[in-house]
Amino acid sequence: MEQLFALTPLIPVFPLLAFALIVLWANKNNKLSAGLAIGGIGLSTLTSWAVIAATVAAGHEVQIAGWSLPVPWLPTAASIFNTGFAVDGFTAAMLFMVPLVCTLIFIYAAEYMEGDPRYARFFAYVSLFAAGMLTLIVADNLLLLFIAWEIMGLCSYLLIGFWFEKDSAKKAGLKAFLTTRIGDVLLFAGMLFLYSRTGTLTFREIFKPEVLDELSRMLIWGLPASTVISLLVFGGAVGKSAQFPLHVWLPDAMEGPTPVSALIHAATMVSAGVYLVARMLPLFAIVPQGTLSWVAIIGSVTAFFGATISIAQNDIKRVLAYSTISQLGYMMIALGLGGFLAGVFHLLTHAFFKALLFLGSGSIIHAVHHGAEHADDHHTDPQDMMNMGGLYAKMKRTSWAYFAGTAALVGIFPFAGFWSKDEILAEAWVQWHEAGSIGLPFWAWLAGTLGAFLTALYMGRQIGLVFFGKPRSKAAEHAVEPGNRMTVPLLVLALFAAFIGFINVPFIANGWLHHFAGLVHEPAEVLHLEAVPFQISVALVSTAVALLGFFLGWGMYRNLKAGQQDPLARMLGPVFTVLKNKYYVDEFYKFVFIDTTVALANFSAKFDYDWVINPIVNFVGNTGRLLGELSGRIDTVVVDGMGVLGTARLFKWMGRELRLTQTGQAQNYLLVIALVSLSLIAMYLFGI
Amino acid sequence: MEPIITWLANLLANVSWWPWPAPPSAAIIIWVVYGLFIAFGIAPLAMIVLTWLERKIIARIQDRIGPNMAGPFGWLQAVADAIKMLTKEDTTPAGADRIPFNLGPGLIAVSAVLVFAVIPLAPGIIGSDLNIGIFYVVAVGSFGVLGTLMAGWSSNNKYALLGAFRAVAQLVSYEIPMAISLITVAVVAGSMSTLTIIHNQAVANGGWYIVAMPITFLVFFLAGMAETNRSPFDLLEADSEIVAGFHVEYSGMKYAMVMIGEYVHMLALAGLSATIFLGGWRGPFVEQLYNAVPILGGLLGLVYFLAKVLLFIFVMMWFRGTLPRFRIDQLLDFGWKFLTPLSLFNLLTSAFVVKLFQPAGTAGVALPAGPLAGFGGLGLTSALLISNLLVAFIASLAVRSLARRSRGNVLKAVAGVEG
Amino acid sequence: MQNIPLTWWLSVATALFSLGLYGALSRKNAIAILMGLELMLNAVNINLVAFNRYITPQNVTGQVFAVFVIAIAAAEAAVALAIIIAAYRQRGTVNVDDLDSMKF
Amino acid sequence: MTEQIVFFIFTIMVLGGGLGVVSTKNLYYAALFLSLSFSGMAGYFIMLNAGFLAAVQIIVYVGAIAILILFAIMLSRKVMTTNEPQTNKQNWLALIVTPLLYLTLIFLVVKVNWPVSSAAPALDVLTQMGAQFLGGYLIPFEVMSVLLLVALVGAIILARDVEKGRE
Amino acid sequence: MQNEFIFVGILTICAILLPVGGMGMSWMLRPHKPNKLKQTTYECGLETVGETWAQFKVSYYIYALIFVVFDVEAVFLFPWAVAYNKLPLYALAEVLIFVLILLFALVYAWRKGALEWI
Repeated sequence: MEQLFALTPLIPVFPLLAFALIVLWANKNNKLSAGLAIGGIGLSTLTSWAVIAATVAAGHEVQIAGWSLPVPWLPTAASIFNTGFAVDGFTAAMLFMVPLVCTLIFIYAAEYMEGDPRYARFFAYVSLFAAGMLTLIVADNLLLLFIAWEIMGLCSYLLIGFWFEKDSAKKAGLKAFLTTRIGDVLLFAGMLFLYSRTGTLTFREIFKPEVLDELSRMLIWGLPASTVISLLVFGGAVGKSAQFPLHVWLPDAMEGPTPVSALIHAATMVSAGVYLVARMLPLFAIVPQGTLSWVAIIGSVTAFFGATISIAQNDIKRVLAYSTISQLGYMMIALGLGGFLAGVFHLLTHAFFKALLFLGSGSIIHAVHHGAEHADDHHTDPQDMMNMGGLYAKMKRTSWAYFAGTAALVGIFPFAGFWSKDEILAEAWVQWHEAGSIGLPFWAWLAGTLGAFLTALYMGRQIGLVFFGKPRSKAAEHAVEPGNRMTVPLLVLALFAAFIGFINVPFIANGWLHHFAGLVHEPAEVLHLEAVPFQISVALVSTAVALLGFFLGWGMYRNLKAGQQDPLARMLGPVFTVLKNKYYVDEFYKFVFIDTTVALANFSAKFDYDWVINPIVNFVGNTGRLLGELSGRIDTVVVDGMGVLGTARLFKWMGRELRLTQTGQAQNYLLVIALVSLSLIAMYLFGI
Repeated sequence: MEPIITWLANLLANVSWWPWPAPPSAAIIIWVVYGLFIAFGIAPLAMIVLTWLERKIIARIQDRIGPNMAGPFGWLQAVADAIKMLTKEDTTPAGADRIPFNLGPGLIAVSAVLVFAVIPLAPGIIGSDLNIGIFYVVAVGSFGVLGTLMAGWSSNNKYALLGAFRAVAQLVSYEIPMAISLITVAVVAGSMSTLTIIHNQAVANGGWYIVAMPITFLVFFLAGMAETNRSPFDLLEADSEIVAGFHVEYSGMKYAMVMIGEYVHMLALAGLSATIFLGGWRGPFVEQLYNAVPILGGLLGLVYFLAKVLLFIFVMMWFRGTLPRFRIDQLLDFGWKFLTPLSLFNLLTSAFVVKLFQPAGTAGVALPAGPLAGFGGLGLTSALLISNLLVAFIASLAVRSLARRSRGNVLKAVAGVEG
Repeated sequence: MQNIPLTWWLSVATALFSLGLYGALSRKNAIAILMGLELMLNAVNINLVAFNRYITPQNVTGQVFAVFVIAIAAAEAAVALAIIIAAYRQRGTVNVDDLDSMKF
Repeated sequence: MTEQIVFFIFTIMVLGGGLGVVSTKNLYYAALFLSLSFSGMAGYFIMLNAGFLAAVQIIVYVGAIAILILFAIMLSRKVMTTNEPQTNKQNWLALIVTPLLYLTLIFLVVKVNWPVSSAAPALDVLTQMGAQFLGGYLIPFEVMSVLLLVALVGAIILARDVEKGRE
Repeated sequence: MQNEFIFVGILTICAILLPVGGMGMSWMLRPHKPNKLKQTTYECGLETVGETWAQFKVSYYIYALIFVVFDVEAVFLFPWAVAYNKLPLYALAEVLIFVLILLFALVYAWRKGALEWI
């Protein structure tokens, strides 16, 4: 089995190959392109399974220490940049999720994207994206990870703006690109610091206890190096995983085709940030009250905050988008509390059920869109839940799959989300009780529980609005279930959403995932990695709030009539407006950053214009002249002072004369350079 | 040889006017003798013999007899020509730049003669086994380009100038494929030294490179022909278009220098091709004989070498006799759009094949052996042959499809005109 | 080899550099200026190789650098001459005194 | 002794060529002087155990750059008259600055105590060089190909577009 | 000094002696009777019209330009070729990149029409 590890580097190669083939050769043939993309990712899936099998068979030691293949990559004159591939339990768990979800989404997209004029291009992009994501997972160092990270950023930009004829899509792509760029720059800065301080970017080498120790003792800007670096790395993760305050791009990213939303903005790419934090967790954990608590705080804020916005959205995909933000917040809570496995577990389960929900919503949109075309109605927005209703009768398969996904998200026993979310809350609960006082763990638990309630509420609202009641538009009346290529992936994902949770149930196989993937940070010796015992009280509380929320939402919305006012809006009043407008964060950013920047830019532009076009001396001369004239005038009035006017004239004359030094002739400049270097050498020589 | 050299060295040591404190070593004397032999023996001989040979061969190809009056087979004709060149009045056009005008032909001749420094004539007979051997050949060729440009420019003649610029465009265009095919050889031989290249062509090491790398040879030879301005690449002197190209204003001895340059260059190309692709002096019994009686072995090697050289010379003349001249656009297209990409692809595939057969690391470098290293030299030869043929096949396919497309365009254009 | 001290090479290189600099500073014709620049680059190459030979004879780093310098000089010459030709075609002059659009 | 004589000959070539480049009024001669200077430099390189570099010098400078310069002179020669002075207004300043710079640098050269090593020169220059191109200097090596590409693209655009505008 | 280059120097001197000697000998042997008509520019007997420096094509320059680029490429490849057998597989990969970038340059020149003689 050991030999199977050697296949690891091949995993990202297949989609990359598919990308290259589509771009260079198959781009004229839609069927072939889709086939290539699906084939590529399918092969990756199979390869991944082989690698997973090898990991399972290799036993505990390998699952912790991992298999790795270092590759000396870029020799510079002084040192060598190493890169390489590694597989440990955590990677293997990710390798199970990513290619599988990708494959299902690709199959789904093959039908969903039919009739698009850029069909082949779509598959090229998603293949490249998959290659990036898979590289990111199997990378054994930050450099390769960063490259993959950027590839994904690029693909995300391309795919969000895929329908670039739409102005909003174009803008959304740009927004996503620029917002995540902030995080990327931070991450890159962190990498630079890390490399300059440790001379390596390989995970395994960074996490040696002595290196970590050294990092915690070195100082950058008066702070421990580990704190600075981990904060910077976390900045990258915040951007990629759409955490508060860089979450604004994710909802807009829903302008992309729905499979893209499922693929990039739910299942895989946004989880890259979480993956990064999980991967780098020992670095965060060196200073206990430093960065980790920031992770937890940001996570808690995001989890609660995303959920609240979500309840006021009408766009079916936007609800899910904010839900994603909120769920990513849960993962950050877990990681921030040091619960490595809880975060990872939720990452895995969330990928499955959120992909399912997105694909389901895509299927619904597809159906409503069809219906709208059938009814010859081109004004109905097929994504607006207010235009839906009663779809259960029309699309049974999608509905059941969607119910499964909802149950998983809301956390109904025994669906996947129940186990993973519960573990996070239990982590917070246990730490709260251990601490014995109301601290961060308590607030995290509270945010999580409230978030769970809100999650259930908006999901109940969504289910009620979409599937129940009477159709509120012609389009919804004529909706039809899409074909097998779309529904079968849904059903497969539904199975996983229902049962994937059992890989880490404390009562079954002793929390199998914990032993498989949860201990990879053991060698770093900074984290407590014991599994949290099952907390029946937490489970009961969260189940209770979930059920309550769900039925509240469902009950309020299931019989909503067309044109009727939103019941929650009636109840919450102005609060609802705030939520509907996402707390005005976008507007705030526009005001604070964009407008300021534009103003600053305008200012600089004017400044530059007056400064560069006319040379410095001219500027000085002009200023002097102005001043001179001003004082001259005052003086004329007061003492008729000719001397001051003379000064002004002097400056004017100087300005005119000195500006002749700007001859525009390179030879003059060269002469000046020669003169200056001559004098510098002379000064050096004669010790002046 | 040895006693004579010692005697010479002693003689020189006792000469009072000798400016150096130490007498010149025997090696220096041998080198001087050999250098004089090349410059004053091979070079003029090459011109005299080759012009005669060319006239005879071309005549035969064109169903004529060629020179037959002066001496048996007319061979004194060439000598007579040489004497005429020496004694003919030498005019310099009024508007010419005198110094470069006189330097140009000299530079052309020098650059051709210098190539012989690295061509082994027989086992043990080589001017200097430079470790940059074949690279050196490319380098000294550059002087010829400069000389041509000087000659054409300084003549103050439109034809000469046009000829010179055509010549330079041609020379530089074909220098690239030539250099790249030489790189291919260097990759296979692992060295640029001509001696090592000959050594590596022993049968035990895989045999002559012309067998292993026919495409490389072809590229090299064609590019070399273009570099020597031989027909069908002789359009820089295309008599019917630009009179005689860059040397239209030359006469007498300067013209002879240009001619020496051309013929010596031709000889050098033949010699290089023989060295690099036909194993130089290699042939049956040479080595055995050389080990037993060096002089006899050397002579036999020389005979083999000369035979190979003459073969190539004959091929070149044959080309001249049968092929029409290229048009300049065709010439440049052939160089840039066919030979250059072909040689580059050939280089890459050959390098790949070589890596497959690479023996395990030598001299302190830990290198794994290539997967096919066990097959040895002959395996490498056959694999290279296959890869060469494959490249040739693909190239021919590409040419065919391009030709078809351009023909289609022409047909379309014609149809458009008619319609 | 030790018959020639290192300073000889450096002196020659310095002289060549100064000549090139003078050419680059005082010539009117853009092509002549370029030739001056090439001389300066070559002077640098002499230095690199001489230092390599005298100070670290065991490795060839200086020669590697010299090859890079030569390659860069070639690229520079190609582009510079193209610019000169373009300027000549547009303005009918290669005299840099006349090419002063950069003037304030 | 021999070496010094050879060195002297090459120095005459290099510096004489250089002097010719900057002093002659005829650009064509200047280019030829430049080639002379380059050839002398190749001789230097041979003396300095850099035979390969000498060949590179000949190939690139004499065989390519000098030719390119001659072509450019040819293309722009209409305006070149050898009668009027080829120097510009700052000639006198340059005549002061460059000798000064020369003297200063010579002073520097003489003053510094160079750490000359007496080790034998490397024998496998070519192999080492190849290994360094692909090893320690890989990035410059690859960047060089990009640089050449960019130079080619830029030069073609510059030289051709103008031509189109003319036709 | 590298010993093996001594012969190159000797040969250069000998080779320079060849044209010098040849021309010197012919200078002594040949007649010297220049006249105006002999010294006119040879254009197959016609009178020369206009300057020698006729309109000159940019294409020549472009070819020289492309040549420079590929010449430098070749310069880089020669040491690689010699060291190739002593380097691991990456030598091939790295040069592959190098050559492909320059092949791209060739393709660019081709597509751009810089290789057309028009």
